[in-house]
Amino acid sequence: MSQSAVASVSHHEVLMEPSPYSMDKKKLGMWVFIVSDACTFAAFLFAYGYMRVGAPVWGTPFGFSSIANGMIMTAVLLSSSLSMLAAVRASQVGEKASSNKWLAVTMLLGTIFAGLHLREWYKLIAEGWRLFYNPTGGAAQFGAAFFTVTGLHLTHVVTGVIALAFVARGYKQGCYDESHVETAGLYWHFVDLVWMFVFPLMYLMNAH
Amino acid sequence: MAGKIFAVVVALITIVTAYCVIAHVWWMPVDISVHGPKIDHQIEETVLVAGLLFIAGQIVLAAFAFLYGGARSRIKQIPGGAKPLIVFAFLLVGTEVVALSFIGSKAWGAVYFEAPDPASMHIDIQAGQFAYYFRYPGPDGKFGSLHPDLINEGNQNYFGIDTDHDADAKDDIVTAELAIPVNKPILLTLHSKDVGHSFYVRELRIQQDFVPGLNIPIHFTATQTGRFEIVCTQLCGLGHYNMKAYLSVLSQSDFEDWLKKQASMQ
Amino acid sequence: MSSNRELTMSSYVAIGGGLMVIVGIEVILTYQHLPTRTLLFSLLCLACLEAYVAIMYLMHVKYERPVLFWTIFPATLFVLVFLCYIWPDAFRMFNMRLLQ
Amino acid sequence: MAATIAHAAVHHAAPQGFIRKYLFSVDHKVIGIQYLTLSLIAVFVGMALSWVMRIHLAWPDAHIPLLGWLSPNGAPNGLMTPEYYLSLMTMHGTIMAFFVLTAAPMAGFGNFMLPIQVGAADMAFPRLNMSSFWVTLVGFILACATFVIPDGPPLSGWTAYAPLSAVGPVAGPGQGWGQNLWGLSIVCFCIASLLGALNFIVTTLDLRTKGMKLSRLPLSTWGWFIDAWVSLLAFAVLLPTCLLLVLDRLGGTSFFIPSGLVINDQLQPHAGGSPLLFQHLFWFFGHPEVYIIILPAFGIVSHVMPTFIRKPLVGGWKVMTFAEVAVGMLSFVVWGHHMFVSGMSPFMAMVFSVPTLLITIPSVIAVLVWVFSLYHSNIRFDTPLLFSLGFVSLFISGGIGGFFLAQPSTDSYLHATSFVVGHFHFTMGLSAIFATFAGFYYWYPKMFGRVMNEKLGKVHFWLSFVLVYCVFMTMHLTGFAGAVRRYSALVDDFMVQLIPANKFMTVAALLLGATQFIFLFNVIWSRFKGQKASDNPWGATTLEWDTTSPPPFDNFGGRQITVYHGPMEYDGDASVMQTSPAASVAGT
Repeated sequence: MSQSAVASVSHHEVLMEPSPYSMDKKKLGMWVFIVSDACTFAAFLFAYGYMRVGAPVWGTPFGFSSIANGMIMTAVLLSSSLSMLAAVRASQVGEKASSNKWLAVTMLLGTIFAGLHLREWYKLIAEGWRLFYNPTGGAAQFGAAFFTVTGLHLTHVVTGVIALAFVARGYKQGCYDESHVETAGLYWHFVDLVWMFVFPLMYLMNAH
Repeated sequence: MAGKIFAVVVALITIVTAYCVIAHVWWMPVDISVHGPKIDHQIEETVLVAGLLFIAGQIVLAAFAFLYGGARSRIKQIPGGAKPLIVFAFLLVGTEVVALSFIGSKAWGAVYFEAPDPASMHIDIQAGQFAYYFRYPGPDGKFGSLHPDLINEGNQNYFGIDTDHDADAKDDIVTAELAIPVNKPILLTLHSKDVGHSFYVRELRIQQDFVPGLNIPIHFTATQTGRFEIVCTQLCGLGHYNMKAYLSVLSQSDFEDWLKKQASMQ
Repeated sequence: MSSNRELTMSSYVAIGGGLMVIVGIEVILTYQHLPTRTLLFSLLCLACLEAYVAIMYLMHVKYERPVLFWTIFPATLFVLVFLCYIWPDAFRMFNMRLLQ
Repeated sequence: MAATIAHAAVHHAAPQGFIRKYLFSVDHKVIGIQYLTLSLIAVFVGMALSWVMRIHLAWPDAHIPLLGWLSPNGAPNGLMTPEYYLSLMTMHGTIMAFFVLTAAPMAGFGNFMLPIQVGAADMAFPRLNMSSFWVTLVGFILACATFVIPDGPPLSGWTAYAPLSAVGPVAGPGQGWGQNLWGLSIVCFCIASLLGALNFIVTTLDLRTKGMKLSRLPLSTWGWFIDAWVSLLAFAVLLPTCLLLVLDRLGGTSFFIPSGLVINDQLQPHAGGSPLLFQHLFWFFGHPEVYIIILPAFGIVSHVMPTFIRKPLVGGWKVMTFAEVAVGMLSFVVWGHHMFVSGMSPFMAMVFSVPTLLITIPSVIAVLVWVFSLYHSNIRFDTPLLFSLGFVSLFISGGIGGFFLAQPSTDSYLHATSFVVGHFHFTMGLSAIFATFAGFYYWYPKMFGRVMNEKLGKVHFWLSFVLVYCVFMTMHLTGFAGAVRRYSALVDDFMVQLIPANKFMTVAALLLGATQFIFLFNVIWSRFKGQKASDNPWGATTLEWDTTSPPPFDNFGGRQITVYHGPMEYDGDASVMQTSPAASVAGT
């Protein structure tokens, strides 16, 4: 690991204890962030579960079209994870051009995901769903839970796309290196990972 | 010098505190409930256990500050190092806490784990900013159902009962004071119309929050007649400090007269 | 740091495909009209499986030092497990609600 | 594994110009001082609020000067209204718990000292570090803004229980924008704390200089490191809680608001939420929070003590660190003891009660370590040590109250009485404050190159120590009589009898507050007139004392720092620097 750490060395070098994870600080920082962000998502999902358990009637509003849309979104996000991997691997063997190409693909897929997601939202809002209103007569909590949880996830996706754009630019200009790409990749995979819980809990559990 | 002063100050604080607790300078009022003695016993138990730890801790601290302050004593670790301390903590404190939690669970169970006596008298409490209202089922022994949309302080419909269409509600007796017969099991149902409140009667050794949206049952039996304060202990807004009602524990006959009087005033 | 030479890109694509298959299974399960509890349980199990694969391979924890796994995993699990203490009150809310 | 060459966290040469140097500085030392300054301002604000509240409790119809000017509606010509009392109480709790007790020992001293103590040139992410401070400041400004908006600060307490905090203006004065600003302020604080915790963890793990094995970290660093983990997980849950609360208020959702609430005869347009959910989520953070506050105090005291008793703590670094880890982990399992009477399932009360009692075991171990380390030591009673001993005494007294509040049966009588107020002021309030004072007197020479005045320091300690007991031990005792907390006036028959006790507490509290001005004066005066400090005025052994006072921009002037010993190499007058190759004297 020392090699890559040296790669990010600035003009000033001193001897230090090795990292217990043999991992540079950016990457470790991202892992620590992921731990806390996972807890944040967990708290949202627990609140949703609590609402649902406590509700006398809940109602399952999603028809197959929504589920299908959800599956497409899942596919898009998963493939974006794969393209992210490709970008990281390319950067690690020093193929800057292809790495940037894959980063672009990842951002594109991320944007498509966000687009599909917003389309879903507009559909629901058009049907009369609100944070505080359930047109199908079930618990009003559904709208609240759905828009909050998916909204938080959507925010993460959009932030991720923007972050990737910055990393890609910095990487192209040479002020960032492959370790930045890898760190960004970690975040992106985490967003994907969260979706693997959001999709079954928010969509499938509400399919009629 | 400073060490000696510190020792004296700590010792004084310890003694004064211990005195105030032992002499009951401020203490619990006499208990009037059946389950209360268990709780009092638990509190005394804890005073003993915790008190000993408190005195021991402060005195040893004071003693060491007294002995080794300024004095150029030869540096030594305590014999055996940290092991005896850890063993002490685990064994002594461990036993204490386990003992406390087992005995304590009995006292707690006496209040919450035992099903209410089937012959209990049912009373409904509605808490709101900043008053309690009490509802007795009346002759038919049935409570009318609640309709929050009907709640109206103006025409004194504090519970939102529908006296026009609801037969059960017609004879419900709503009062501003909680009167109960002595030595009779009571089952209270707590519900709040707006925010969180609490039902605290020191003499009953009962404190229970009202949770908006939920029916919270509590049951007890009062063993002494008298008039006691019910106060709110859950922050409920600007009138919190002044939210109170009275609990009158009456003899059976007095209670029946009181209830008749209330019924006539409906 | 340990780069992920251990797996070829094609095997990653395979993993991605595998995850997609699991999602497919989830959807199929959804339409088997299982009791809600059974459905929830099976969906969560599958989701955890997905998460495990994603963490181990996509985020290639498998090729990091084990100590990383043993730092982040217990920490997160810790919170998730103890948050479960809220469920008894969720059911209590269901049974004791003021307005039925 | 051999020490590896990695880059020290010097990202750029020392900045020039006032703004980069002192205002938007990325230097952890400046940021630490900024945090301490913020807390110092906050603590005096919070203290002023407590003064006003105490005066109102003892003399309900007193006209308090300036108060009428501060809030014409809340306190018409100085005569306080009940709602304004609650508003001040809320802000006292919020400011003290978050912006003083969480900020000062952890973010303040931690920022300044942790990188130096591990031999790093800066935090792992200096820009992130700077942003944490500025986000905290925004949070503080939002909190203070509630004083100037028309309907004043919220009155729902620092715990902001729903639905009182969630239903909006109809619930009472301050429940409109006051509560919104409060929520946003806490959201800011959460984000800042999460970023800070992340920074602390990575710095401790990845930026240790050669030879600084985990077993050689100073105990203060251990305290901050463990604390960072607890904050990381706890604030991660408070953040969504506050977001959901704000959504309930502004977005019309009903996470915490049940059906059929009627306030002022208006049926509320909410349905299906649960107040208990809020309490669970809040206390899931709230209980770890009190340990987030006390763990750095553990660390600071364990760091300061050996220097002045001239011997290592009993059990070295292992026992104390074990105690801190155990406390940190258990703190996540016990939150239900705040909810014994809240309508939570009574069976859960038992589930929460046992770990709450068990947490006394590691706490007792820590206390025993501090106390028995004094055995056959050479105690030097400088002010930092006095405050450390004060901390131990207060922590013992406070911990004892825990026995009563940890058991549902006894708590059901003492819950929401002044016993609780006394208890948490001892444990998390004043213990942490005393440890912070210890840290101030101990590290001030390092931070500003001048020693604080010893005489004033001693006066400050003796008065504070005695008066603290007068105020808060009395609260414990009146709690036994069932004195209900959060009352703006004592009107119940049994409360009226406690007015004399309250007058006593008020007088003591006012004096206690006045004493703190000695400290404030000492801090400011010593900054300019204090006696010049040597690099190592206390004869301590850790890295911060192995550099100039105050340290240069990159902490060690680019020297290669190599660590050979643990942090507690004391044996009477003999001591060995962590960086000195000389033989160990304490055999740690």
